[in-house]
Amino acid sequence: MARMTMIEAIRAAHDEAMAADDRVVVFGEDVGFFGGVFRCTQGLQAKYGKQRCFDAPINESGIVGAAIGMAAYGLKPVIEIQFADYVYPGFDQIASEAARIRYRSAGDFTVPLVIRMPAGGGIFGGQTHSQSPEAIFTHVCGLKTVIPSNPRDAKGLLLSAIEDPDPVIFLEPKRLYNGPFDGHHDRPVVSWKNVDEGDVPEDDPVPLGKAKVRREGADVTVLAYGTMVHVAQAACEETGVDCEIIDLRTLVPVDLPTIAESVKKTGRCVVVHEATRTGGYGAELVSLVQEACFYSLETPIERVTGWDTPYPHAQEWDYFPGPERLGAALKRVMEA
Amino acid sequence: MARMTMIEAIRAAHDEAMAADDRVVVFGEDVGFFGGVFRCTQGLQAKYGKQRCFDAPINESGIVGAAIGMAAYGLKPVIEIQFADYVYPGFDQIASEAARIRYRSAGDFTVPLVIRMPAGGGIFGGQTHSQSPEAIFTHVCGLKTVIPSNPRDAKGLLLSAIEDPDPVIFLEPKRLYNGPFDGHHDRPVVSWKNVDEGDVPEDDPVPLGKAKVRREGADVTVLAYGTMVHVAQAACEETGVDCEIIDLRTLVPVDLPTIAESVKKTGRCVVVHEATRTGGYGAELVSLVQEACFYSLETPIERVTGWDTPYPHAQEWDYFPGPERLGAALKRVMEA
Amino acid sequence: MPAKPLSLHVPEPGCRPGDTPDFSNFEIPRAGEVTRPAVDVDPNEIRDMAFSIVRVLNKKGEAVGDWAGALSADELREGLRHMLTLRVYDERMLTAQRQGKTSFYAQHLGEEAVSCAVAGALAKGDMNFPTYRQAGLLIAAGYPLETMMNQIYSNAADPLKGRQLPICYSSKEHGFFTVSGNLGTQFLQAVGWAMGSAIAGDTKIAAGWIGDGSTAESDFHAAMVFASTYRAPVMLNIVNNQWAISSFQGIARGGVGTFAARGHGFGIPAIRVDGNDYLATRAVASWAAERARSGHGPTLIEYVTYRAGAHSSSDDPSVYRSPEEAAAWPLGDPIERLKSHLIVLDEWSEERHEQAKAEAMDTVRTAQKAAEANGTLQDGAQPSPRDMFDQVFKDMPPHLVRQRQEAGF
Amino acid sequence: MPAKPLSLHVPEPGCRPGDTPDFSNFEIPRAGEVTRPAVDVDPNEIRDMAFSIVRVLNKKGEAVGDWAGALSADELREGLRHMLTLRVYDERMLTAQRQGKTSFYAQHLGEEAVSCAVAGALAKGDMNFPTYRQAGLLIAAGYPLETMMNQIYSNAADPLKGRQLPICYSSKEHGFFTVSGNLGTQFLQAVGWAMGSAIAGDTKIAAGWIGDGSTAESDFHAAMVFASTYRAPVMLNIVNNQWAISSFQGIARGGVGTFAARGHGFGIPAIRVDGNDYLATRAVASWAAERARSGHGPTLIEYVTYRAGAHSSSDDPSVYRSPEEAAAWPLGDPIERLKSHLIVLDEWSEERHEQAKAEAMDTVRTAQKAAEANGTLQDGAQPSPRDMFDQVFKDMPPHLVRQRQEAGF
Ligand SMILES: Cc1ncc(C[n+]2csc(CCOP(=O)(O)OP(=O)(O)O)c2C)c(N)n1
Ligand SMILES: Cc1ncc(C[n+]2csc(CCOP(=O)(O)OP(=O)(O)O)c2C)c(N)n1
Ligand SMILES: [Mg+2]
Ligand SMILES: [Mg+2]
Repeated sequence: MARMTMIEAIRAAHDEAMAADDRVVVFGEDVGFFGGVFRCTQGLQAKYGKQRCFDAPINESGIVGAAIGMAAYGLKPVIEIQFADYVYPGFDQIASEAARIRYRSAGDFTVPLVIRMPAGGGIFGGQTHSQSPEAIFTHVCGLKTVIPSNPRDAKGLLLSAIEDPDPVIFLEPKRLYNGPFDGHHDRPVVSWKNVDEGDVPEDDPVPLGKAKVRREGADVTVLAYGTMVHVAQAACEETGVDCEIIDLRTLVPVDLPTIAESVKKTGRCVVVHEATRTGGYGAELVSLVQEACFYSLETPIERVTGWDTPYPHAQEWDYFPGPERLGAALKRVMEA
Repeated sequence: MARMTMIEAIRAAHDEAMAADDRVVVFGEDVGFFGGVFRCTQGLQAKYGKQRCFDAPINESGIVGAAIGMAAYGLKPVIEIQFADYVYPGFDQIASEAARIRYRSAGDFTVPLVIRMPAGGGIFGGQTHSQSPEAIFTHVCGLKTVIPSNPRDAKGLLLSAIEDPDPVIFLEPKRLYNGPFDGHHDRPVVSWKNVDEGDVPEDDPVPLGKAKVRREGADVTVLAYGTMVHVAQAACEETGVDCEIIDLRTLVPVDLPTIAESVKKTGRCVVVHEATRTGGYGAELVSLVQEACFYSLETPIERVTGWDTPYPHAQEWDYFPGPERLGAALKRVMEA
Repeated sequence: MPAKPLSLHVPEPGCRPGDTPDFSNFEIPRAGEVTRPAVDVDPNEIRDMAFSIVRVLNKKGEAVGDWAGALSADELREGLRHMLTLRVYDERMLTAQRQGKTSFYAQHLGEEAVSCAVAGALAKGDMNFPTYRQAGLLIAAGYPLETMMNQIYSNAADPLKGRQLPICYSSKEHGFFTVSGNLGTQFLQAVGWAMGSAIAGDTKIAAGWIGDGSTAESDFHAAMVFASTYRAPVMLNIVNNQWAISSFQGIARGGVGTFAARGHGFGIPAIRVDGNDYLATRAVASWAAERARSGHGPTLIEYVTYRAGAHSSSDDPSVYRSPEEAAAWPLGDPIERLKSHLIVLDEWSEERHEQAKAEAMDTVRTAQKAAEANGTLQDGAQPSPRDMFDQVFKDMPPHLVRQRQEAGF
Repeated sequence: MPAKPLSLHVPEPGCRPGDTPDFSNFEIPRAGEVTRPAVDVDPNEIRDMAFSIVRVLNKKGEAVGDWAGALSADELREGLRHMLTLRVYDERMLTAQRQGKTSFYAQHLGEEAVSCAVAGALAKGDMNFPTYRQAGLLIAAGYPLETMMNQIYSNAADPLKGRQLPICYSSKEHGFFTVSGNLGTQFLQAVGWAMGSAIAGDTKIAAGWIGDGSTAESDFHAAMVFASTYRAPVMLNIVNNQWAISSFQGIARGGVGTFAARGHGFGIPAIRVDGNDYLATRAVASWAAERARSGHGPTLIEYVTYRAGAHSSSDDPSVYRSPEEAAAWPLGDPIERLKSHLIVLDEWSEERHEQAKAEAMDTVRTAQKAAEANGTLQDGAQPSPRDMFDQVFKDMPPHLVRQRQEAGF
């Protein structure tokens, strides 16, 4: 068991997968010699050669489309989109092609492919380095969407994503790359190296489709993923509301039994995400919960989210749904 | 007042707008000499010249991106994407650019732009001529999303969309182009020319953001748009459930007061759309309704939608959420 | 001095309904004029080939020049039979569509040589990434006609389980990647597949396919960038049939240059070839295949041909182009040209041709009967609606199981 | 004989950390060698220009050849001052970023001539669609430095209300379209803007901007297709500074050809020019502007230069390239070269240069002081959080009003 940052954990997952299976190839903008702008692929080219880890031209459709071809050939590409904000040029290849090739060819061709991308804000990246576009993927049938909240899950989920026979969108909360972050941006930065959560066991895949109850509680169920898991923990501690915090980990297919069981117990639910509210993945969660737990609900399900504006630069902390905003919602549902 | 098909109504809206304002220009694949594969722009090139209505190269990003440039210059482009299924290559220009230029430039540049596209199934178009991608637009702040259900609204909403100072996504339910369609595909086709609903008044813009109560009722509120409005009417008649049917017409900004007032009255709500369920616009509607009307709801809000699979060719009618499926849901909520 | 007002240039085809077709500006070199370079030629040395047209068959039906001579009479007769079969297949399927037996069809009329001939340049295991207009690849690869028709009819025996629009075939075994419907996407995937083969140290190559109009799509560019950067073993085929639905090729091409010339900015060798000349088409494709297989990387090929029929069963070209244009097309009909050549060689005759046509008709009819016994889109046996929920993923996730239950299947 | 296994070609730069930079393969024509064609030249006649480099300033600092002679000494001195100002501005802003006064910065070191010189070729009312590395356009157009800095600091006086990442300026009045951050998108929008001007019968032209690495983006292709089809009055500027973050230009370019050569497939005239030569750069841009304004359509220009600094404040180039490479770059430093030229002309001196540098420093410092009085990202006055909800749409829709209330602003 080693203590790692999320970057190191992601690197380790690549390394294990590449060592175990020749078919795993890694490419993307700046991922080769340099090892990626966040250094998640550092050392892979030196270790596995230029044929298995290389730089790509700056064309996100090209990166996804080429990877689809390689996957159809029989390889297992793991590609990096430099920022999730830049995935849109590749969206057609993802939604129209990767997601539908197994179905439309009735299994004649398949696309085992992992598309990694750093997502989320909190680094003063402005509107083009902060987005959380998970909802445009979760709406596309044929895609799995995964987002870890800590190094251990990052490694375990990435290994499972690479194993998976179908395309997986793998969102990495970039604000968590180096340490946990609960939204208190004015407090000192903590490294994963200094917290127990930074412990990453070897060879321990985390299955896709399984949520994790991060904290058991009786009052209200908080559905969170990525950075928001830490925000939820802070809000819970600070308000004293006895939250049951569920880290979804996989958004599609979502672990509905775990969610429903919790909400049936607590009778209250708050959904939190960083993406804009309207049409966000939170809407799907609200729908699922009210479908599955209607008669257990004591108060309306609340959504605490980014606002329906582009992610602003200077007003980053007014936009970010931090522990205060979540805390207020927790109190509202408890008092409702 | 003339009786028109939806195609004629869309054509008439273009014609009126182009006659009234030199800045209105129309382009897209095959829209020039030919007048579009659905003939919605027929006659415009002959009447207004090649500089104001012309064919575009087959590049959806190019069409949107060029239109953004024109709009920033000071024109009012109205562009056609041949099928909504083919809008994805243009998604980056729509989501990253058109939707954010006013905001990021603080009003220095603006993008008055209408992006029209035929959407929805029911014509045996298979997975690439049947999609309803509204949810990927409604999640993007800075876009308005509109979808008419009849010729009158098609003309009136399109005129308002062209007037609008911001980018508008205009989805046209292609199965409604020539006549109303309630999902009974085995019954004879009806033309708009043969129904009163085909009446289209002159110069009668329909405001964006205003829903229309198509049928008043006491039992259950049905939230629908596009083709599903007609399906809802059929289901209502066939089940005898006293539905209040709301035709949303504009999805963003949505007319929440009209929705909330209705649900508070009926205490029940069914949401219906043709797109895949997970993360569909229906999820947003469910969330809004349960947020606004939680204490009035007597039963869980139901979603009746396309399945979470690509739109199949042969199984079109098993996929399409027709009056039977909706009717069953209506009965379920009444009996719950 | 105030500057002159600008105006927008909007290209127009030479001929609209009512006009007389005029191809006198279309430069066609004599057969044999363009010579065959070595496969390891420096792309810069053959820049001219992007502006000329490789041709083998002359007006008299003789095969001339150094691209000629590669094929035996048996091979030529086989090629002719493939084209005849494809033409009959198209006729029957178009009729079936009009009879309501299926929803949609798109034919190959006038451009049968392209897919039939290129198929011959590829080896077992190579992979095509075709558009909806390369059924000749399947016919030449021996994919059963009945299976093709099962797909067209979306019937109970359709290998794609009724999911796909007619003509969007898929057969890995026959080197035919599942057709998308989205233009351009697969041109790029072909490059990725070829990169995959190179990474794996394999010997297989890929062939990407795209129409003239679709070269405007962005994935065309992505394909060129990736193919040139990584020298992918891929043949990049542009089928320039002059039209993209109602848009003539000038809308995609700009005023100057050729589609083939797009290769030059990437250092990719580019060749234009007479796409109605079976021999030239096959020879050029074989050259490109050899290049790719020997590690010299991609070749861009523009097949100059003409879409003699409607775009698809949903299209009526008389609205936007002259009905006389097809007959005026200067490169003739690919079947007639190969037939004449075989007759010149004394390897064929009018009688044998009639007989071959009858045989093709017979084969297609027999297949059609068998296929219709499996059902058509509206009649007879159908794919199961239960199948609709399968293969979205390898293993059905819980939400799809729930939806299938909800659907009652 | 079994075929040889394929392998993937992955291009590599000539020099990595530890290697000795070697530009001996980089062909540089003598100054004056490439001649100036008429603006209505047939693009086919100047194909060579895409493989050569237009240069005016020779080693001795003389301006030679027929691209020379267009600018007065005053104009040259003004150009020099713009470049000096930009360089000082960059230094100060980088330092400010390191001091935590803002989040991000990207400098122009080594490529100041490109944006400063091209600005001079444009007229009031023309529109640039710049990337994040063309602040010279604003400086040369007289946009106040203080306002630029207000944007960098996201302070209370930021015209963009703190919404944008630093360096993503916007000023319609100064012909500077709002910078996106997404690569390539705006190259295409420039073409659309130019089409708009042509449709309106206006006389204004547009200038699109893109980096070498970003030419790989698909919107580059879309821009070329639309520009060529409609002969849009647009100047298409590729700034080839040899690097795209850690990726050398060969990753975007493939092995052969030049970025300029991409124009040939579209019939667009293409010129490469020494981007570190203020005179050559300005002359070529003026040629392209004149072409566009006279209705001859687009020109593709590749400015050959070198990114002497880090990609941005977030980047450390020593990890992926030799720190000696910048000094070995054979086209020199644009400021030094223009300075030498002015001295050769007897219109400048070392003393005046030092004085001009001091003046530039003074101007920038004064502006900075004023800007910092309006606040910085972390200190002092800030844009209002209430502003965050404005201008998503022209009129705020009800759901945003609700959200603003919920936010408590
Ligand atoms: C992305 C996308 N945009 C638009 C279409 C609609 N469409 C189908 S075929 C076609 C014309 C294609 O022309 P071309 O590439 O020349 O091929 P051809 O039909 O002539 O073989 C168009 C615009 C599509 N299928 N996909
Ligand atoms: C669509 C998109 N993909 C990726 C990025 C991340 N990115 C920012 S700058 C850059 C390199 C650009 O290089 P180049 O075009 O050569 O311009 P330069 O920085 O050298 O001026 C990359 C990959 C982006 N901003 N947008
Ligand atoms: Mg065509
Ligand atoms: Mg660069």
